[in-house]
Amino acid sequence: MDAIILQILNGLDKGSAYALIALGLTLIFGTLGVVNFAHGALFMLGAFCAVTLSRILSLSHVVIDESRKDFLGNPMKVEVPYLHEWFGPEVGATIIDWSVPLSILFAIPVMILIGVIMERGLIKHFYKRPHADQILVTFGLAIVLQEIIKYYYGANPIPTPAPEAFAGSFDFGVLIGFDANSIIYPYWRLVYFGFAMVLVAAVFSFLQFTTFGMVVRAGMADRETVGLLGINIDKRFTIMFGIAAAVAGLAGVMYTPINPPNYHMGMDFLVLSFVVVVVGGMGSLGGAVAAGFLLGVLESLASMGWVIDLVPGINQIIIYLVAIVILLTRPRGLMGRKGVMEE
Amino acid sequence: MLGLNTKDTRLLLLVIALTMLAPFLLNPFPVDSELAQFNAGYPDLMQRFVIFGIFAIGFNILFGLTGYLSFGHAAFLGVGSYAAIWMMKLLTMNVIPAIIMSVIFAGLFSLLVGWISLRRSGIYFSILTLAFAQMSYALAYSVLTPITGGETGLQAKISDPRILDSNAGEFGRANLFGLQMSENVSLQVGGWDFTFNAGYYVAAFMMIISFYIAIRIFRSPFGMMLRAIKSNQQRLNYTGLNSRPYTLAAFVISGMYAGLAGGLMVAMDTQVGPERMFWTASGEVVLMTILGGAGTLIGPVLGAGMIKYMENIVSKINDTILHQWFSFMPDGLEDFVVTVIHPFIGKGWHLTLGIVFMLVVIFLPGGLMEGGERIAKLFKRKKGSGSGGKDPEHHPTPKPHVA
Amino acid sequence: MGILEVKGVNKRFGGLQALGDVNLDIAEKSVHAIIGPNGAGKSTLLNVLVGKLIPDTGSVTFQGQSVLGRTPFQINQLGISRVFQTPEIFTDLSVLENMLIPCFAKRDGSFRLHAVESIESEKSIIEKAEAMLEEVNMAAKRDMIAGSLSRGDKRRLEMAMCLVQEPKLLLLDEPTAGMARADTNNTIDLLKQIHASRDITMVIIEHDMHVVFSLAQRITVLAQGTPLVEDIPENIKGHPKVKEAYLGESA
Amino acid sequence: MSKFQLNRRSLIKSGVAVGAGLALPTIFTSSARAYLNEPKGDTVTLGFNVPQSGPYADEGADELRAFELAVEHLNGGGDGGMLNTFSSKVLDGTGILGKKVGFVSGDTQTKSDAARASAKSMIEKDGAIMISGGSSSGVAVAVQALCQEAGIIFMAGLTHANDTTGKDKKANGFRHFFNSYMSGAALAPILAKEYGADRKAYHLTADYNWGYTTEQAVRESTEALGWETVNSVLTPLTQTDFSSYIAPVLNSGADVLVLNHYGGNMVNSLTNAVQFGLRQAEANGKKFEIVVPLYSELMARGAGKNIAGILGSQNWDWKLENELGARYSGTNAFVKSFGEKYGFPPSQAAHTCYVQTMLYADAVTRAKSFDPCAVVEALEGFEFDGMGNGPTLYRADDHQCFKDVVVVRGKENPENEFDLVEIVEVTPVEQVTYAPDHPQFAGGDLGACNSGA
Repeated sequence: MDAIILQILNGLDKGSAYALIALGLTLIFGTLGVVNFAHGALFMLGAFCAVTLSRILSLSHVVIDESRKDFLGNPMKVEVPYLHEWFGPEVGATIIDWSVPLSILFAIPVMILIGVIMERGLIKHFYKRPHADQILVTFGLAIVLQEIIKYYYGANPIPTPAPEAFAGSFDFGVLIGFDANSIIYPYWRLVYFGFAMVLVAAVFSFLQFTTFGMVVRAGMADRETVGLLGINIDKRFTIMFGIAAAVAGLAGVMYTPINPPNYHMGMDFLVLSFVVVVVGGMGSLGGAVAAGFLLGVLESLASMGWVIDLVPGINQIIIYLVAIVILLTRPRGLMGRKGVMEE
Repeated sequence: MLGLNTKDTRLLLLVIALTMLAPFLLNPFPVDSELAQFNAGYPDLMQRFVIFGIFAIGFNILFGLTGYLSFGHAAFLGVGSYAAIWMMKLLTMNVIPAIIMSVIFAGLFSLLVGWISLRRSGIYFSILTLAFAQMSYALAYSVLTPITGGETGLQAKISDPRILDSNAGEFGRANLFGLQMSENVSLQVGGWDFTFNAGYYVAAFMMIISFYIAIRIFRSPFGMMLRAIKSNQQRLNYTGLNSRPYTLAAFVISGMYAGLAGGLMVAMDTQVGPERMFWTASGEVVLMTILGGAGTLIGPVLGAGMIKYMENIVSKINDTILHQWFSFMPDGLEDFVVTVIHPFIGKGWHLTLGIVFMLVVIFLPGGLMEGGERIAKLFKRKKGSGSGGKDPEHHPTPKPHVA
Repeated sequence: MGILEVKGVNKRFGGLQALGDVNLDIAEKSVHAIIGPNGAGKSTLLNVLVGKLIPDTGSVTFQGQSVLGRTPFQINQLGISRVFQTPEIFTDLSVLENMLIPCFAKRDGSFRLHAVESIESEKSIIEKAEAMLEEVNMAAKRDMIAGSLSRGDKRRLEMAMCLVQEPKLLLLDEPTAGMARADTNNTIDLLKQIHASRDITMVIIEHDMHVVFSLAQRITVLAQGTPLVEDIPENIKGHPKVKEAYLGESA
Repeated sequence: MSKFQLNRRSLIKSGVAVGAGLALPTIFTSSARAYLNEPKGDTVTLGFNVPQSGPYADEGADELRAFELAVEHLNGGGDGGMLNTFSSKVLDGTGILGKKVGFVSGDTQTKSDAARASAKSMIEKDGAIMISGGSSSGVAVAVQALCQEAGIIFMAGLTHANDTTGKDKKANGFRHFFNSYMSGAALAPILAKEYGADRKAYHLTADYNWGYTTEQAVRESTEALGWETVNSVLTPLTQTDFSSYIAPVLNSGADVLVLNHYGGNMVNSLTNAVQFGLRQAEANGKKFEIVVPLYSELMARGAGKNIAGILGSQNWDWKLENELGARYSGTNAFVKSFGEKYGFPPSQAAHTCYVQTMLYADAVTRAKSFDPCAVVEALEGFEFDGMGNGPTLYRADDHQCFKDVVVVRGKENPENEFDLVEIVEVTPVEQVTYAPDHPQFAGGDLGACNSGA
């Protein structure tokens, strides 16, 4: 029992990453009708916003320390971050330590800007083109974006730890009456889960309760009609793309302490996020979130030792198997609307 | 000729000429010249051109005609490859049984996958095919290791049973009735060096047959039905036609093409690894087809050639070679030029590929074929005959009164 | 006993009664119109007739055979063709190819893998298609891409595609929707001519009373999913129940 | 269409017909040579096939740096590096057999197909006489088989699976890097010493060949010393988040976690394990420990602070000679030339690639021929020293190098990103040597050398 609760917890956490990426992807699908293969790259760019901010905060100048030698026997060059000089080593170190949460503030404007530039500069011209062309151009863009990151940051993962305060884990099992050590959970993953919930709620309430959101939802349902009402839907869609980019980016920022980011992490998530969106049902925001959590939980449950012993390899294929079963039993995924991306 | 109209016959003859003369056409630069780096006329790459050409031609029969975008075709290529290598391990190093079995197995597997996946359309279909391919990949990499060799894949080995010719596989060389696929004849003329490879011509022969069959399918009533499915499936159903068997037939045919490509890959190079089935490999054939021009006959082959060229030629240019090229420049300028080009070559070949994708799709919405047509039109206009009219590749017009 | 019989058909969508106890008997070789205000259930009824929807209760028989549970292509093979509200044609194919497909379908049934034969060798089929194009005055446009035709031409092409299969029953879903008056009159003439020249039954679903009264021999008025009246056109005009149904809608 | 069917004579004829008008054409067939790609001019071309895209691109870049350095040293440039310490003295900085060394590079993409395509283009187009490099066993096995078929020498780069010199060994292929068995054999005694003989291990294993062999090697070696294996779970290669595999570990009764992961898998699983508090945890009254059988500097860099205190094994480390003395001579010479050229110390991947190139050049020089079969003969059973690993043997039975194995631990407070590990101990070569017919290596056959003639 405790093992299953533990895996459900794990699954919810994994699912929150899936749900966040899928949410942005389905927003773009739903509002713009664009198959965006560059969405994984947006997630990756978000993660590298965190890396960049942590680099900026640790900008240093070099002090030659004659008393120590480097590996070639030359005097050691010691790097002292400017922040340490300006605010004293302790405050400076704390600021650097908190670089990931601080990156949220940095990433929001950057990602919205990237999203808007992408939409205005490129995607806009592809609304009326076939999906095949959209795939080719966004895939090309994804490659270009990740190669640029690779050029500047290398291919190796870059450790970007969470603040000291969130390091380690706590014993969740004891709280609900299980033995010690049976259900432990890292603090940062809880933060991530909570953050995802807040972000999902924010996007939903934005769409639900603002006039802007209402217009966009109407536009998702019937673009031409809204256009006929004299509302400038294009401009709103541009902003929507910016928001979708920001959601993906924030998912990336907060993900960096969980796994060190590297330049191809976007591609790793791309296929999965498409599966999540489609299983959830095209054009359904709620479906994307639900499918994200569902697949996350099932993936976690399938990775339990006795399950693998029972069905070897099940942990390798569970997500795809579930996707097939759901799509065969529910033609448009969990909550898909008719006619979206079916042609 | 062969039941084709004049235009198609001309196209087929052109393809035959291009493939037969490829060792010359792809080696335009003398071996010692600075530009020899751009020569693509060596056996392995020529084989890859035609093999991926076959793969793309087959994929185009499904995607270009019916509009069903499969994201799992690499699985059929992989299954074909595994079938072929097992034939070589168990039966003979002769490529014929291997190729036949690869087509059969890929056909059966695509029948299964297609039968299930074609219950849905649009992106739901794409994700179903993707799911099947990813499952094949994951299982081949891990739990199916006894059959697939796992990560390290399968190779022909001396210790294999090989019932028909137990002593033939010393180095795992595939052959066609004794003619080894790796057999080369090279011709040196002046500074040029042309290599004629037995395997390449076997693969090229298969591609010409594949291409010919593809033309026949495009021009047949069946091909017309497939285009009708892409155009308006609802009307087709209300016309008394069941679209499912047509799409399934197209799916299986294209799966068999993929299997043939997989079998030929093993025939040319006797080894298989599971990453041949990874989703990026499926994505690659999608990109090849779109890049070349989906729905056109020869476009996918061009797209395949383009991507394979970038992968194999651009990735091998390194800074040392750049410095050689630009050594005629003053030092500072040379370094500057090399620095500017550096991100796009060698390990940066992906960047170049991404940029090419974007440029092609932005400026040539119909893929490389559209580029070709625009050039052709430019020449026509110069000659004074203005109206080009519609695109004959997309919309072949039957000529009923041609006897 | 008519060619198409609808008996006691009910269809609910959740809480909405879309069709309630519909009974219809359509006489062979007649032109039968179904009219009614928006939301009266006309489209639902049509979708039941072509197999797209299965009713909750009731039966639909065509020449004594039940159509329920059959797919659209099977119903087509029984001899029922459908013209859509917006012309459904193969927009990427040429006009001639649009005609060839129903010809092949008529000859070969729902599926035949003729993958290596060439279209050109099917002379009889091509002749049949060309003859039909001739009949609807579109022979000159045979090589045009269907998507580039005018709306009227698209409609004519669609009807030709239906007629070339020699259906026994032609279902027309608002064939003149969105047309200018002149086009509407042309279409009326075309339909009259078609009906006069072959053994065909027509069921027309229509908004436009001008069209209905020009063509129909019998009219059924549908309101809130139930047939209100069924009678000859003369009696429908000024029928109090009909007025009420239409006025009720506008009120 | 039958006229297009190939037969060699008609090809030659048509070739002649085309060429006749231009110049005097020369025609060669594959059988008309002493061996494949015999260097004819005054240069000899080596092919360096390394991952330049994909997750191992940085490792590939480091390998390529080492190759470039090796070529420079062979041609007499730089300070000569290990040429000065190498026990064999036949190389004199005038290239190989008087021919200047040139090289071509390619991208393996860490995919067998791409690696073979790249290697083939080097062989067929650039006339490479030897292929080296690579960063995974799948690629190594695939390229090794290719070189065997073609008749080229393959000097493996970083490949650790037993199969490379086990069931997939080939006469034309040579591995300097150590392997899974050696990792297990080297680690086990030190694990027992550091953590005690009464330990319960939990294995997380990457679900592919290298993972299987590594798990088997570590398991057998540790169980022989009294450890118990509580559980072993296979993880998909494409897994990025290992939380669901890590979470149950603490409650499983185990007190040691062995991560049979490499590259991105290892970085992520280790990061996750530390996140779940395994480093602070206690189990069975003992401090919980994590072990990573195969360490690499780049992985350590990716995992950051998380590797502190974690034991693993390496083929070589740049601090060896400084810390353990002259037995490992060559190390400092290499680190000095590499560090001066590139500004940071070399990785073990760079080291093995550099050494492989040197060993090949030396073998050719001793054999006085580029003929692959002569080179194979010169390398088989070759004993050497001064290449940074102490006395080393290239065993004739399986073409595997036998040398000391370095056991390392992640540093608690690294000074910079190149100084992430400390050397714990070196397990002497005798303890990691195994019989050629050891069950973990069963099923292979070197076959005969192939010169492509």
